Amino acid sequence: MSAVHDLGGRPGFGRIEREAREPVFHARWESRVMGMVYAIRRANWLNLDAFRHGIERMDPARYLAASYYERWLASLERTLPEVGALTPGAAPPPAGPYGFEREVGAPARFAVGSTVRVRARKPVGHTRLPGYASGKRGTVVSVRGGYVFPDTNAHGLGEQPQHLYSVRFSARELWGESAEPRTSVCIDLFEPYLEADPVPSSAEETRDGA
Amino acid sequence: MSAVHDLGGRPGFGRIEREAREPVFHARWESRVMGMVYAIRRANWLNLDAFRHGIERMDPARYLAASYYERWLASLERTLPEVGALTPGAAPPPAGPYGFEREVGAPARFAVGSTVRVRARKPVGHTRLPGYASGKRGTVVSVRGGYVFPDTNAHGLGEQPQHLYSVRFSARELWGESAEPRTSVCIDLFEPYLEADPVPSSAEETRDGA
Amino acid sequence: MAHEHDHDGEHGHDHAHEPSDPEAARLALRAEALEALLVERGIVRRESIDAIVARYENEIGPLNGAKLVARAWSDPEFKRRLLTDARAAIAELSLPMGETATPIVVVENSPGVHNVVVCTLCSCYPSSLLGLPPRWYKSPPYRARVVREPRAVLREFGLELPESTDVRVWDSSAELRYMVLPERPPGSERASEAELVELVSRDSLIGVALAGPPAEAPRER
Amino acid sequence: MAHEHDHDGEHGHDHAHEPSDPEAARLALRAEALEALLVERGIVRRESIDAIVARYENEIGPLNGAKLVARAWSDPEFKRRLLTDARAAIAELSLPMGETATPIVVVENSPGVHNVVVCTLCSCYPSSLLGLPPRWYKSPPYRARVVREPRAVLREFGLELPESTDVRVWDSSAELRYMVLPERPPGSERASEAELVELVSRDSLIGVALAGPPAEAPRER
Repeated sequence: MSAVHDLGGRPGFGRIEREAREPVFHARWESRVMGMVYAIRRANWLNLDAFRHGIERMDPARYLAASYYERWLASLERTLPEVGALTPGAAPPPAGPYGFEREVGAPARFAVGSTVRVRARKPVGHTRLPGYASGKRGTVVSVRGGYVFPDTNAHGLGEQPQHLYSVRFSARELWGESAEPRTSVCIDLFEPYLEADPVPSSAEETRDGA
Repeated sequence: MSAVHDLGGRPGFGRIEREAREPVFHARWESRVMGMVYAIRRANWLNLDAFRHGIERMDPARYLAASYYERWLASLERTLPEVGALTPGAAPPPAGPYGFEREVGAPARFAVGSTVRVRARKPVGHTRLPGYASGKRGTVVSVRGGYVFPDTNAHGLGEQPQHLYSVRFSARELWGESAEPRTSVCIDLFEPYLEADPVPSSAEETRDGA
Repeated sequence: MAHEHDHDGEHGHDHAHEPSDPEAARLALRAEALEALLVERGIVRRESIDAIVARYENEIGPLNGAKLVARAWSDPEFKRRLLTDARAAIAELSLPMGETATPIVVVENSPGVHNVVVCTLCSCYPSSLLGLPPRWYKSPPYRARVVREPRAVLREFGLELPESTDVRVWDSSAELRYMVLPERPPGSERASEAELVELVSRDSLIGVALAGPPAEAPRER
Repeated sequence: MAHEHDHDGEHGHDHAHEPSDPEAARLALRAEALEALLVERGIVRRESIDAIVARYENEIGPLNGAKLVARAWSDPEFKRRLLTDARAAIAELSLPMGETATPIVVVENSPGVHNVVVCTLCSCYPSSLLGLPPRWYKSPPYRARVVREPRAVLREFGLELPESTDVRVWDSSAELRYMVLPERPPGSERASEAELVELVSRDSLIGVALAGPPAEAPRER
């Protein structure tokens, strides 16, 4: 049972509303919020994972009703006090290495072509494992290297870098009988989300997910 | 990935707001909507399952933001035209047997004490299988008799009565490590939602779920 | 028990937020328009709606449940019938009830076992017996949380259960409606059945409170 | 390609709904208050925000992606580099870019293979390269539906794919950002690289449209 922000595959949503000649921002405050987030992150006051977790903790009804930049604003209001940024005289944590790519101590467990099974999504806290992939079997299509692990980094538990994989799932594996034909979804998944699956994908899945 | 109305176990919700000296209705229109729903159902214009499915098809953001009677109103506005009730001169379908209890042709597959496993929730349409029970193992604690099957009745596919069971699940089976101790959930599940599970519940589960 | 519905005794609920809130005004208009259409098409009669509303506002309420519980506490044979065939037992008391298409199931609290009721998929509630449910029962936070963390939810309601107590949540996902038979409070051994009725709050029938004198739960009955 | 951001060329967006909508006014006030506090505490400078906003309003946009695609169509060696090491290939063009902490991955459409990009958990998008994403990309309906029924979603965008085409959805759930390399449109064999740039819309870089003359997709570029 996944939180409301975890939207992939959730039924009940209707038409996708598009806007002709859409401006970059729909109001001046949106541009200020965007600029604040970029500037605060540049000043190392907020890591991306904690910022996202701030969004995910919004009231679920408000989350769905809010515009994108309202979610950003709500997360700033929540997370900046949490990290102590608004305490007079506070200094940001020392800047670590740039970006998200990191060395991982251990070798990668999986290789291109490995069949893997996704573990159950952890029930609490931040994660980048989409609920619709929980328990599903897929095939590694790319080994992406080591990256900061959001599940710990969002909670002040360190970067704990992990190997990242692009894993392809056939639509039939994900959605069963209601799947569209010849369709697959590729998801970027961290090694701790995955376990080896000795059962090779079926012929049907290989065709759909090739 | 379950629809938004399927709320059991969904993380992210906060404090439960209570109201001292709460009135039966919070506005006159709420009482009129309640009365309309009861009167329309009494006139056999709407079956309960189709009415619920009407609620479930609300926009997810609106569903969460709406009050209870707003959901009822939204479902009436959607389902009454669907069943033809607003067509001038239309007559309601003939009244069937009272209530929801029905004879089932086949004997019940499970008995008190049977261990069962819940099948995957069907991805589309109305069902009364809560998402958090999907794939979980539990024990039948009561065989309730035959009942109208909501999964067909909501869609005009007939009552197709099925055996109904109360099935107990340990919190650990449902929620894993984050489960509260000595806690269980009992869910009323129709026979098509269940399959026999040859693996008996573990001692731990029996203790938690007794 | 105190009747909970005596907010003004009259029809018509002009709550402060109704006229001032444009969203509420739109909802009121939609409801009024739909009612007018249904009446015009001969699908419902205003008088039927009036009668249904009046019945649920003034007659059907938690007092029904309190009477059943007080009788069960006073009469072990009645209690046995209530737990095994609630429909028949309820009929014995000739209570003012709504349509009883959905059978009631009564689940019993006992030393070491506490029951609590929810409907996670919509908001099923034994309305025919207990009247319409309170808002919190229908709210997403209650529906989402009580199956996953019932002890934490009960704590929010002021009810701290011993670790040794089994907590049993009933998710009313089909057409059975659950009512809790709370434990008879200590010290009530000599109370009359009429006095016992006063000890049974709506919340104790849902399972988010214990039965007891109203003073113990002043904030929410 | 036509620059998409030329709504007025000036700072300050006084859209009609902003002053009249009380909810929007409250959001504007909250944002203004937070900015004032952050400036007062010395955490950010207004000028830094101004500069970031100006850069994303006026410089960084889908034109970057269009230039990469046109070069890849014109130069097979560049295309090979773009598909195997996008970061290095992008650097060759000296495009106006934002912070590039997240590597770009380019996925190639070919006869029988169509790619489309989404972020179901939030709204990750190759902003450093393509500018800020359109609203629909960040909307719950797109995020919920495109992984489950990509063909139906693409049909809504006016793109009907043959049944024989493999549809590959990329859910950018980590710190990689995906851009689609669309197929070179038939009939463009003799176009110059500058002319090819005009054929590449933002939507074709996300995968909800094919590359082609603007006339083919008048409603939404």
